[in-house]
Amino acid sequence: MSTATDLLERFGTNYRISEVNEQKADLTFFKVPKDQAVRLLRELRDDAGYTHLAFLTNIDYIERGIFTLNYMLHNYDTRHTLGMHVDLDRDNAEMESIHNMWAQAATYQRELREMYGIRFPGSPRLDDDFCLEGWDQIPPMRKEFDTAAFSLARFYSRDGRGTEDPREHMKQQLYPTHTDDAPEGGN
Amino acid sequence: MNTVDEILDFAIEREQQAADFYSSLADRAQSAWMKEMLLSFSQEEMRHKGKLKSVKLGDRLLKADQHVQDLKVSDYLVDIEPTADISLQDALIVAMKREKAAYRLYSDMARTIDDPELKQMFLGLAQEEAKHKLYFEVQYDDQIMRDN
Amino acid sequence: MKDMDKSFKKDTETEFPLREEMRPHQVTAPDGQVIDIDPLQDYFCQEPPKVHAKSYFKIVEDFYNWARAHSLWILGFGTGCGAIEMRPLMTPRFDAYRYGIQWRPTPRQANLLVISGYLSVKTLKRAIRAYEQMPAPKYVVGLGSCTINGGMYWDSYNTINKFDEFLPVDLYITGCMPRPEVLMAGVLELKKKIKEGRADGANRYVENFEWYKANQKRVIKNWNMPDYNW
Amino acid sequence: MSLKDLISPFYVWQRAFEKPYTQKRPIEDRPGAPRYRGFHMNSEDCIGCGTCESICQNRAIDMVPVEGLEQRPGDSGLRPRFDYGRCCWCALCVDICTTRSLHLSNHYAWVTEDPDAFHFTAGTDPMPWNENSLGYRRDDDYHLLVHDRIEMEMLGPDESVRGFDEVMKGYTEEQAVLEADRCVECGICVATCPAHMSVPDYIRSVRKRDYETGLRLLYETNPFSSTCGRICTHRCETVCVMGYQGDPIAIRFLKRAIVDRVPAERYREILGDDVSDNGRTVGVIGAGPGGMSAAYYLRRLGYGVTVYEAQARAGGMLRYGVPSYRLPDDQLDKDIDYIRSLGVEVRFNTLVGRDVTFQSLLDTHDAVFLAVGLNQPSALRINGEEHPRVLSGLKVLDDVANGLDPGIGRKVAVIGGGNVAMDAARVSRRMGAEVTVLYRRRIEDMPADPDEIHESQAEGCTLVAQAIPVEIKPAASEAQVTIVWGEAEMVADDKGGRPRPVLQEDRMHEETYDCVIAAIGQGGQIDFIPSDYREQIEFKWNKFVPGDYQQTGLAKLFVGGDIANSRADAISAIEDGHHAARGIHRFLGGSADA
Amino acid sequence: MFEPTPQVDLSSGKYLKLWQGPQHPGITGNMALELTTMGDEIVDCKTHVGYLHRGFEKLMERRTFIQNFPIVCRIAVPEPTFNEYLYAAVVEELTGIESPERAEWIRTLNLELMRLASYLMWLGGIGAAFGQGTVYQWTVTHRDYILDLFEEMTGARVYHMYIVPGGVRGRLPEGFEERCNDVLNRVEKLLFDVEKVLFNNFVFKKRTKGLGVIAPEMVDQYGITGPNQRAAGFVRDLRRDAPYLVYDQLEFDVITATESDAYARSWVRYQEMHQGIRMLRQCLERTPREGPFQARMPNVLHWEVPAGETYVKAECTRGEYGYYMVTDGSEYVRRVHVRGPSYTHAIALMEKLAVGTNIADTAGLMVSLHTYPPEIER
Repeated sequence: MSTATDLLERFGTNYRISEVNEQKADLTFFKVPKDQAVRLLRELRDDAGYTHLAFLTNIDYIERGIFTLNYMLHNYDTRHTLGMHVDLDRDNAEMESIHNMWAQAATYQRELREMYGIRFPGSPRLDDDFCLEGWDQIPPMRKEFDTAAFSLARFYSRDGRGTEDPREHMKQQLYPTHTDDAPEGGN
Repeated sequence: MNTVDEILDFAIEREQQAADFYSSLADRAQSAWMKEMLLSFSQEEMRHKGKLKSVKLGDRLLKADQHVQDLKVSDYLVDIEPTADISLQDALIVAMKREKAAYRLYSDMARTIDDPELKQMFLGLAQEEAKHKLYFEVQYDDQIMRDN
Repeated sequence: MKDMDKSFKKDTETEFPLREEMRPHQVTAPDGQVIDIDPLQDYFCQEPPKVHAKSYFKIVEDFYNWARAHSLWILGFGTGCGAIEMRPLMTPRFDAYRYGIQWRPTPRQANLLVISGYLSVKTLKRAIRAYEQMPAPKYVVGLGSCTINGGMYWDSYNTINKFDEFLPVDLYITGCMPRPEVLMAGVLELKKKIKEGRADGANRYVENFEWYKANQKRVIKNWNMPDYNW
Repeated sequence: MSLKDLISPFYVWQRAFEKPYTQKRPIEDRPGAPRYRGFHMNSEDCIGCGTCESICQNRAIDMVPVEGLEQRPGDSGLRPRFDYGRCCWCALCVDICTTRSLHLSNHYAWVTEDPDAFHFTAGTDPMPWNENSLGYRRDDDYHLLVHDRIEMEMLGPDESVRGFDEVMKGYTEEQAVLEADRCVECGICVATCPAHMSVPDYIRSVRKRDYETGLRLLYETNPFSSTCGRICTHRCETVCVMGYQGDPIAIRFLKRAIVDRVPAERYREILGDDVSDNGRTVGVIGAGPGGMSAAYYLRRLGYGVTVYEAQARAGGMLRYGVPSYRLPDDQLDKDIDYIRSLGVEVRFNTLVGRDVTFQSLLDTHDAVFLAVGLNQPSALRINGEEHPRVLSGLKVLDDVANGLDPGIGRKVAVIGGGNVAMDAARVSRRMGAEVTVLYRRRIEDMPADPDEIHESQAEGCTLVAQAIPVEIKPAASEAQVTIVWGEAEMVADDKGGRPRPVLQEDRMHEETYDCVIAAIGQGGQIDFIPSDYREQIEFKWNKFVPGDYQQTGLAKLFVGGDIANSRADAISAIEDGHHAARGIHRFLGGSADA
Repeated sequence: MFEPTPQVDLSSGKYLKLWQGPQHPGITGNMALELTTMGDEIVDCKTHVGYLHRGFEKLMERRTFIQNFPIVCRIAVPEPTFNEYLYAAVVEELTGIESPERAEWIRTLNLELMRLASYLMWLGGIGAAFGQGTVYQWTVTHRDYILDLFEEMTGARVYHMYIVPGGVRGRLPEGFEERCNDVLNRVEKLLFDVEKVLFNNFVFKKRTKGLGVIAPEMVDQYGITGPNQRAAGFVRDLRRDAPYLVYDQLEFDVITATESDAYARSWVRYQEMHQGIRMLRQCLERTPREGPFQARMPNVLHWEVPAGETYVKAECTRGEYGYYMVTDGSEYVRRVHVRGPSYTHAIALMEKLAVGTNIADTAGLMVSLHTYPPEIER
């Protein structure tokens, strides 16, 4: 079952396909440059039978400064799924819209716009509120957004809590004099 | 010794002798540590003496009928000649043997006497010495024979 | 709070614009007459809320409370997970109707708002509107842990933690999710409270109106509605 | 539209005649199922390890002190307090509970007006469901923790008795990571470890394969890590929470796993070798674990340290008392050489009291740390003891450590049940002797490490319990000796101590051996302290009684190690040394907490 | 593909903006429809979601792998078990843990029971949406009996938290088979009643036939899956096409229809309930009574899943439910995406199908698409 390898051989000449990962028999991931992505998607849909867009999502690699879009395509005839990765610049994330190819793509793009701040020029209702309403922070799914800190700052937490670390507690109770405040030994 | 008081005086005297024995040994000891130990033995004997004094004054009763465990530790240990550089182990053996000897003495006296009151007194004193012996035996067991 | 990065800003003229139909506009009637409409002014009553006074006679008030306790009409607005356990109560097995409880589709007909679980900020806004539209005396029950201290969504950026900061709550039911029986027990407890005349949430809301509004506006950033819409 | 379509819906009426589905009393009629995940209960087995707190994704659990709860090693004295404004009743806390004390009841109703009321400490607060017997319990076949210890490869008994090769081979890296992975990082063990080593932290570094961090963590509290990784009495493992349902974490061997992976040459690079000199000097008496530990930490603080050691090599009891199949010499050297490399001076063959006086030490140094250990074997003090075939256990081990032949013969009796006795027995086995161990109490009373007892049995030593030696007699041959021993009955100790053996005179035995090795206990030798200091120094029996910072009433004297604590093991000595270093630094005007 | 909505001039007075929701009668959970109507006819429909948005994907990124296990089930309220299974499956695939056979059977039993309960809820919904309140009363009551079975098996009625990565949390209780069979018999009897009362009801037929027809070419364009797709004539079912758990050992039929309207979709679901009961009976008979039900796990407190990514999907009542997970070798997940079938059904498809229907039918149309907002917003 090397549908994936065949396929990549077939498209490999025209597209710069890299990082091919055959995760399991019916699932393959690969990466393609941003400028070739939509053209390849169209070809996969129209010529290779990958007619079903399962979803479109994004992965945040904050340490590498990139977003990786993942288009998950499924071929009902061969029952094979392809995950197509496209790297975007994290600071200026923009991608060609595919709302003309799949109807639900517009919704996914709205979500990515709201949750990561990725722009898809031309996608309908892109800037309408999707899940959030009155959001005044950076897009929440970006890794630098700390949801716990935000929740604490805006929604507060009920008083009357407070916990002790068993180890520290036992230290205070059982051997309070045994402390090394000045660094010594080791480092 | 025909009265309870006389018996008690005798016993008190014996405790005093024991205390003197340990303190004279301590005087000769060279190291701080054994000196301390021997003095504490001496103090222990003085405490026994004080206890007997309060019995004599009627503040306290000696119980003759309680069971005191005999660990028999001293039975199979050798006799030690006390010297100035005595070790803790040997000092404890000396103490155990002394208490055992005292116990024997009072027990024998109790056996030879007919007066029930005096008999009772001797038995009480014997019990008291047995307790002292147990104390030293337990210490020997704990401190010296840790690993045995 | 962090400044919003320019590139994330949505391509809109202001930060939180009014919806198109909420802006002042003109409508041409079928007869050709042109009518100016300012929805925020025209669609809502601007009157501030009033304290619902007790009856002068205690016996009358007691009678009212007895009657109120026996007709708790729940607004059929499930805000979170807990809504799914409210449905069995409407079915023969639990049959809440025998206790005078029924579900109504509109706030105008309801006097009990059950906040069934977590409240996203977006839903909170609707819940406040629904609550304000309910006729007094009205009651609020917080169902599930989420209404008490955030529950399992304590660190979510979109759900509130302490519901009692936003609306006056008469009763809390813990659980995640609570069984229908507990909701039933809660409602019976509420009845007791109403009969004793202690369920005065609506009046508390009026008395601390400023505080509630401030809390509400602190988390609802695109307020764009009148302060009190009933 | 067919006629059927018109009539068929009226079928609905048929159900009108069915028995009603309604629950008469909806709240009482349906208690939670036997497995229902209702409200929390906690039994008395709880030790407050806080694992429930760490797994709770809702931060619904606080560990709080409970009034009236006695705190002790192995029990943090904290108990989980639940916030029902957070809980989601997933029962992961029940699944992870290390003592299986936490349960859920099948009680599920709690309605109040007060949103702040939903806090309670399970098990100690009086909640209506505390008596419930039903509710969720973890299934016996379902685990979120790994309960079985990763077995370490070791020499089989047949192989081990043939030589002095190290018996425990140490974990491979994979094994160490797997074993370290079992740790729940509760930190209960830290209080029990005499040195209060940061056990969870260094176990984590094993898991992360970060041995440099691990080594630094070890040296914060223990400069004898290679040694302790092998022969520590691992008191920590006795309180390890994983021991409640399975095997405790092999904490000792994980320590070894770190040092085994760092070569000695890298120590200075990882731990640093920059030590300043603050111009003050400390004298240390005894180069055992206590003395060398103090020397290490004092040197780190900038003191010039001179160690006075009576023997020719450093290590004290670790060198001369622990045989090399348990602690190879090169491993001990690894620890000691690093300490010496920092500029600690050791004067060998210098016995205080003989080669140098105690008073002169007090005069030359700013402070003196005394850790001479217990090196005087207790005598049997039974008749015939002076027989030449009666040897002392320490002497035998000492000879073996120095490469001398102790001359034990082919048939050996060892008297005692401590580690020295076990070591003597196993050493004798290695020299080809047939070994019988006579012990006054029961096997479970033996103070020796259970592993050692087990291994010595595996290696073919015969353990005879409740045997009291009474007399030594010359045997027919001069090269042999006869021992008379009697059976013992155990009597309970009124004061709660360990049961004590009592000789049964009617049940005596006699046996002839090539030699008898006595290892019944050791005492200290501190006669070199002049009697003038009696008033200042506090003793209890044969030990010092040190103060909070290991100080004595004699201003400059600090004490530690076996001679000053009741535990008498290496790790306690190491901590005494470390703590004395803190004390000395403090008393000499250093940082108050250092 | 995407058709821009016709320009609607509100000031012309011909159009009326009408909001349905967020307390919407056609749906489990909250979602609003912004309808532009001309008279009774809908000329434009916009959906508004987010009333139930809790940011699950964010929350999962800051919880450890075991801590995620209790929260995933909350993603789809009426059908939590599929989330539990898929989360467990995706983690198992990335770590290489294999759950034991007994666990696989119990999981299948659990999922099919959930499917039945969920369909019963839906059946009540479609009945109520078309004025058949009695059906609602019947089916929700019977669903409650299934919840009783869940309570007994897992310890909770709704959020079971039973399928844990590595296996399941406990064995089946004593006597579960009999009680389950009893409930199945009652449900089956009920289903025949519902067929008579609802599916043979001329009112229901009149209102649903021809409502919301999904043309076959729309299926791939809109990413339609599940019964909605099968009602349009496609024989596609993940349980058969990409068998997971023990579905390859179970006998069942893939139900299809061709009309692709609300009635056909309902009928497909109705028949799938019968198939579900058939599978459940097989499960009850064949689930092993002995053997382990949990694989050997590492210490979950600091469980590091190797770096990798995968996508695991399953056939839930609404269609393809999938978990896409990216891990980076740490104790936390890098990214999880939950693909809920309602995502496209309730938004893109609903906006398309609603145009041209009338106000009274929108609720019924929505129920016939069987959507859950919580899985859209997560």
